[in-house]
Amino acid sequence: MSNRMINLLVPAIAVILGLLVGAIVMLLSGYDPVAGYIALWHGIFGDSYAIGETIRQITPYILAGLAVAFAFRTGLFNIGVEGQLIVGWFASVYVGAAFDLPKFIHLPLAILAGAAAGALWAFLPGLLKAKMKIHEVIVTIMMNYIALHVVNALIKTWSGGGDKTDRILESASLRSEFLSSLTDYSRLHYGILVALLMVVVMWFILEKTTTGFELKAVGFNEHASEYAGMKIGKNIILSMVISGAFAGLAGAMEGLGTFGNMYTRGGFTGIGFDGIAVALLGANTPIGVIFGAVLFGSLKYGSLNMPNAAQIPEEVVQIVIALVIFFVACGYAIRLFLTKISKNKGAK
Amino acid sequence: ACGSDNGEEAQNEGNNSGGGESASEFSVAMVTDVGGVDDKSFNQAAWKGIQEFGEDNGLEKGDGGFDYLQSAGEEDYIPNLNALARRDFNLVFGVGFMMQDALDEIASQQKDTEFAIIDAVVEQPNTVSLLFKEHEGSFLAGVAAALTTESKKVGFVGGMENEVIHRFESGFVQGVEAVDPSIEVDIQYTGAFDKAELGKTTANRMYSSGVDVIFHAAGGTGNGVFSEAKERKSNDPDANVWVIGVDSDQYDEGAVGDTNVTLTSMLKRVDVAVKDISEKAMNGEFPGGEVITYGIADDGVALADSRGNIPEDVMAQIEEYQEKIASGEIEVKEYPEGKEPK
Amino acid sequence: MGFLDILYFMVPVSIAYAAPLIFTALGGVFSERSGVVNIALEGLMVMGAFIGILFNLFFYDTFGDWTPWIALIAAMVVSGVFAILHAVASISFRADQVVSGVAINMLGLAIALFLTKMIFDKGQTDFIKKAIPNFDVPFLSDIPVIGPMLFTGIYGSSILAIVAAIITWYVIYKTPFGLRLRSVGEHPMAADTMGVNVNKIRYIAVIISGALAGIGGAIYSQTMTRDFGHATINGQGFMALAAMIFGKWHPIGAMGAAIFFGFAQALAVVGPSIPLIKEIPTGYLHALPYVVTILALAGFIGKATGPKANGKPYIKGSR
Amino acid sequence: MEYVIEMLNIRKEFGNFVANDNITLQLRKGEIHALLGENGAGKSTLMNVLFGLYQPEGGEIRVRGKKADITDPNVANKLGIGMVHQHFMLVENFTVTENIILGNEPKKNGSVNVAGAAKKVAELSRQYGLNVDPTAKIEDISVGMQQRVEILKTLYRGADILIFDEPTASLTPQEISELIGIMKKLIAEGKSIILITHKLQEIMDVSDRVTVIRKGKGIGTVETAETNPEQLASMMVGRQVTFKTEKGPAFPKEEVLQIDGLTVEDIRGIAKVKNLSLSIRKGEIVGIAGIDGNGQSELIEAITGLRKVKSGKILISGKDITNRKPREITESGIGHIPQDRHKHGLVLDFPIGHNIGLQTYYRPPYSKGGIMDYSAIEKKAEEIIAQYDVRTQGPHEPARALSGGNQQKAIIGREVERDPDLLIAALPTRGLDVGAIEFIHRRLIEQRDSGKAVLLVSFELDEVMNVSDRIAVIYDGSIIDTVLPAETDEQELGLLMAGHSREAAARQAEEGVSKHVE
Ligand SMILES: Nc1ncnc2c1ncn2[C@@H]1O[C@H](COP(=O)(O)OP(=O)(O)OP(=O)(O)O)[C@@H](O)[C@H]1O
Ligand SMILES: Nc1ncnc2c1ncn2[C@@H]1O[C@H](COP(=O)(O)OP(=O)(O)OP(=O)(O)O)[C@@H](O)[C@H]1O
Ligand SMILES: [Mg+2]
Ligand SMILES: [Mg+2]
Repeated sequence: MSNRMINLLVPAIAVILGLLVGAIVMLLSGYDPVAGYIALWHGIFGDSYAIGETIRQITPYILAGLAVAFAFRTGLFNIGVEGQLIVGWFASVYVGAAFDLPKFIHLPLAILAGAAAGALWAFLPGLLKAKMKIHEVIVTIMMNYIALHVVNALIKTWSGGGDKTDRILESASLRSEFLSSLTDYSRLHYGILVALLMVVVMWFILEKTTTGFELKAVGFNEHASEYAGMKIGKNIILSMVISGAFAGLAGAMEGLGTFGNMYTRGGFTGIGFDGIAVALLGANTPIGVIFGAVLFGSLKYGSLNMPNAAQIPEEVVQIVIALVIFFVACGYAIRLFLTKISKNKGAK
Repeated sequence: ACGSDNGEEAQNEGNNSGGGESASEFSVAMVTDVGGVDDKSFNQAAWKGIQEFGEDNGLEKGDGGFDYLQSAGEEDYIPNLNALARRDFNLVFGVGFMMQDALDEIASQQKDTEFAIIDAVVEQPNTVSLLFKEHEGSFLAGVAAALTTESKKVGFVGGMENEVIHRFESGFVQGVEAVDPSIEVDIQYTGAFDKAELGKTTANRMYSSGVDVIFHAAGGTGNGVFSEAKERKSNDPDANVWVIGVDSDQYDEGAVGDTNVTLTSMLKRVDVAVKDISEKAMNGEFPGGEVITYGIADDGVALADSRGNIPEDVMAQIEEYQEKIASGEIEVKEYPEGKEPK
Repeated sequence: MGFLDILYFMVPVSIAYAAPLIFTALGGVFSERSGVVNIALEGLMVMGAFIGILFNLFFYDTFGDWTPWIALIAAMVVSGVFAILHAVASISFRADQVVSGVAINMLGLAIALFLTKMIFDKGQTDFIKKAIPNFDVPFLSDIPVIGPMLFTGIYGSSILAIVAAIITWYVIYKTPFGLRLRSVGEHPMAADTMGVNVNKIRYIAVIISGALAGIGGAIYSQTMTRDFGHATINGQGFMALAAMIFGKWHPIGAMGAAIFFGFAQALAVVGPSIPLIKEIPTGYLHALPYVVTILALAGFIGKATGPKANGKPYIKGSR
Repeated sequence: MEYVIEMLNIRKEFGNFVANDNITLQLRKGEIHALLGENGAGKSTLMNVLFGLYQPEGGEIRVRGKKADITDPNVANKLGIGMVHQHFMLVENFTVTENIILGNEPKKNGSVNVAGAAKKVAELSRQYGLNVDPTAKIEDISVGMQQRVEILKTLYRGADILIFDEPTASLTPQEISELIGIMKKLIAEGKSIILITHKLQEIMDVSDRVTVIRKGKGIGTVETAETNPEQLASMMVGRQVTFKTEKGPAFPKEEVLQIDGLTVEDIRGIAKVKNLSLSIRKGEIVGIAGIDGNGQSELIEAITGLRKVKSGKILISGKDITNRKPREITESGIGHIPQDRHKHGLVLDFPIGHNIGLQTYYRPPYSKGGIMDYSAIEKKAEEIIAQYDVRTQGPHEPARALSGGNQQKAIIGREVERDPDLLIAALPTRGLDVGAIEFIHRRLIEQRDSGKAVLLVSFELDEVMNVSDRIAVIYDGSIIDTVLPAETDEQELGLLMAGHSREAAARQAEEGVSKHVE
């Protein structure tokens, strides 16, 4: 068996194993796995609407995944994507609603606002790490909660004590008649293009620019990078800022695409935290992130249909999803197994 | 799918009461908000109403009968509402003000389905908006608190600040003032519906500063309020600490050994409203486009049985106020000073 | 409130709040000192919180007032076993330790909620009859100033937590096991050449971390909520992780950090009655604890670097 | 003849690469047995097999005549086999004692009896004259002492079969002679030793027999008495090797580096370089001779901008570069072959190609307008790989997978090709085989001849003597004397390095004081 072959097989087998164990769970708890998975399948690919919504769900996951992955490539653990996403969401909605501009200015401006807010939110942890060696994990965790409460407060102030922002103007919306008619009224929006564009951007930065070269070098070996005349601090901050910008964009996708406004929140969206898994499942590579996001997004959205079409309770569905993630994470064991059998074959 | 249903319903109404297959001509379902169907709050109450309606009319859980879908995140509202509409439920409830925009969007797409939204207003011909006069019920809670406190200090613990919770605060404060303006009301919002430790600390602060009755409108955070009260009660059985529950009857939550710290609970009878609307719809009298508010007069809000924690004479006074509000003699302001929505 | 009253209120509250975090953070210390990143603390705490309540409910009639304490043991055991999943994945299967952690977090919550549904057929359990009690320490609580601060309304669990921190310090810095634990987290190959079974140590460490996080969760549910539901544990695991780093992977440091977090929380609660803070509008006041934490970090905590081999699976004969 | 260890036809594969191809090695009781081979020949692998870190694919191991199956280091330890690893196996933030007792800790009521252990360690260290401070943290002690800690680890476990994998690679002459003394003591006690070293003279001095391997294959075993360095060298390399690199006289020109009253402190604020002055001119190689820890590292880090200068001035061709950023300094004409190739020299997870571009990636032709041109970098890399004979599959192979020798050649290629006015070479041949050393020395001299200046820091006296045109002796942070190779000898240098004045040195030389400086 060739290595490429194995690389492709591992995740596939992992997903299948996860689903198998999930099936056992369903059986044990007295539900019909077949019906369950048929429902899941329909939930993901069933009709144009499902496909549209699945893609919609994947969009923020791609960006959150990129955010986490990018930081990881520079040796930083940005666990604050959640908070950066929330401020990005708010900023984009604010710009989307507060100004009245022609679309070709308004939409890009609103998107940029989201990115900028996220970048700003990641700047502080970056700065503290660069200048005072304060561990980014703890700062970003704190920044998540701060984002949650501050944005809630801002929404109140802005809406005069209300619970949600105004709706963004049409000129700032990522939604489109065309896409929703194409997918039978789904909320599919042009955000997916933004997300895919960002995949390219991340790839470009890392693989084509001197900045990327430096970021990677610093991530691997600070001492050698310093020896080679790179500015460690600058690169740490830069990496966090870019990562935060991706996260902010994820928020903008929610604000300008999926929802068109923002409510005060009782808790986190979860996208930021899932983004960690998305990134690492994708080995922190841009393409890998797409894989992780597709996996997460499809499961998350498709699983909605399991209670709906197969009466399988939310909780069981969650168990199944967790199992799939778990097995994909354990890819090494599968790889080991595959190489063994392929060896044995070779021996014969 | 079922534009003309209303008509048919009207005709079938007769044999509906008998239950049986024909009953399944009318089907009803709901989408929970992120709280989930067991939130001990409006989601749970709404589901209770739907189940009761289902039983009364011999409906089965599932397609063509009654059902619910749970939302893990706010992005699920639209798919869930849509899914139910596509499963040809005649009437679909959206529970919680967070669902306002989502339901508005779906209602405008699925014109043949009838919708109802709770705690918010959606202006669509095929949608009825159900609001509650939490302030009226909370007024009674305030009266109960004022008549119970010995320290002349009572407290209000809110979750996140929003219009609905403001109505609780407003009513409570007015109720207290109506009885004795000299009573001090300690108001604190915790900013969360799911942080019990915050609720507990806040209650601790209030009780420590002499407050002896706390009315909470803070969901899971309220759990902490009960924990604090129960802790004080079990350490000192004749400590004078009370909690007034919210939404559903929280008597069980107040049990400490054989005593109980739950003075009463301010019930928000979402179940009543849900049943009411479902029946109307089944009988072809769906009040599409209307905004219906349920107050004390329509049993939309009320105080729960205090199981003797409120003495007879006090109960009598509370009922007087209840009459006055029902009759409109007392007009309860909906929002606290300066907290009116723009 | 006067200044002293504020302290009399805040200090006990902080310690009470800290107890679950201390235990969980100590769990984190064990795991990460051995070189296994443990972001799964949240899920392990959930499991503990659930088991604690479940046991308490079912065995109150058998054990009476001792129930909450025995419930801690039950939670400890179950979460310890649950942690084996994380160990197998990240040690034997060389899974990415963070992803495995994320999966465990999802799994823990899902399983706990599912069982709740099965057993109680609603979204949250019933309420326990006997919670972990708090009490005034005789005599000591009468000492002026520190009496009301340190010995009033104190929880057995808080005392337990502080003791646990000290024991952990002893185990990690004074015992053979501790020496091996740290060596495995710093330079596994060196440990291996000295005949230390790297993976075995790591398994033990991860299981201990599960056990401690389980206790943490059970303390939380048996003091704060007294029942279990989807929101019982939300974020405490990550706060514990933060406490561990704040404390620079040192047991006593982690304890201090956890208590500090408690203090910051309490500050937000009494805020409205404190001169300067009362100026902050409520909405923003809720963010205060977290801002204070960052200030503290920038102010006097500074550099923190974890164990060298943290997060790297040990592969014999590779370098 | 009684063998304590017999490794018969050992075969070890990594993937489809054969690192040990049926190698046989037999260790007699009480002998010092040298194992010789080029970088990457398979020495460490063979020893790791014996120590149980690797499992062999073939062959058998007999310990004291009995067949042994050494599944992991524990088994080896039990069999009385101890190994001093090439890359130290020490936990940096542990104390010496903690490192030594790790794995079988003495207990006193439950807790580790550190005090007791420390006593025992001190005792052992006295017994073998190792003089280590049991309570010191590893990160704070010199490489030499770390080395001795490694030895103590094996003695503490009562090993009587000892493997030394390149113990002398990073030791100063003093430390080496001490080590040799120690090994002799050990033999006297009836222990047996396998010694890996690239230094043929050492082999001639201490070993009884030598086994030579080349590219994973056993070449043969010879009695040391019946061989000589030249023969050994050609056995392992497979061709003739010249030891003393030819070099003509130097023609120094204008000054390149000028250091005035330089003072540098370490992290703890202790002055390591004290009011040091030094000047180097184009066309000469200045060797800094000194015992490790006398400020060499700090001096170099200060020059290259990796460490803050407390006071004093550093001028490069007249331009003041004191406390400038590393890049500005490299650009003003300094090349730097760092002392620690894994820490500073390379990004081990980068392909060797990227590593060759590490100093130049940001300017044309390697990048234009912030856009990398990796093809240009690879082209350059391939040139350097060819010119400097870097043994690798090509620019895409991760630097980690190269032997230190080849890693080193790549670094030298990178720095020399930048054509700096001053090339700073810190321990450039540490751990390399004779072939590689010869190669690198020739390169340094070429630099000089092409009119560049070279600053060579080395602990190897013969290296300093052979390569430098001037020798500056550093002691306790300052240059205490400058001598010409022709006019001095190892003893005098040794004494100067120990802090004696030249007069004192001379006097002692007269009195014919000990050949070996203890
Ligand atoms: N961990 C490993 N994985 C894969 N291949 C390895 C590994 N270690 C060694 N090798 C291969 O085995 C060969 C011999 O390695 P070894 O370390 O024994 O060389 P050596 O003789 O010790 O060299 P040196 O004198 O530089 O220490 C190397 O050239 C390398 O290709
Ligand atoms: N992880 C690895 N993969 C492949 N080969 C390796 C690996 N580690 C070491 N080697 C091989 O082992 C051989 C010896 O490695 P080693 O590090 O001992 O070289 P070295 O010249 O002794 O380095 P140093 O000078 O640092 O001691 C090299 O030929 C190298 O190719
Ligand atoms: Mg070697
Ligand atoms: Mg070597």
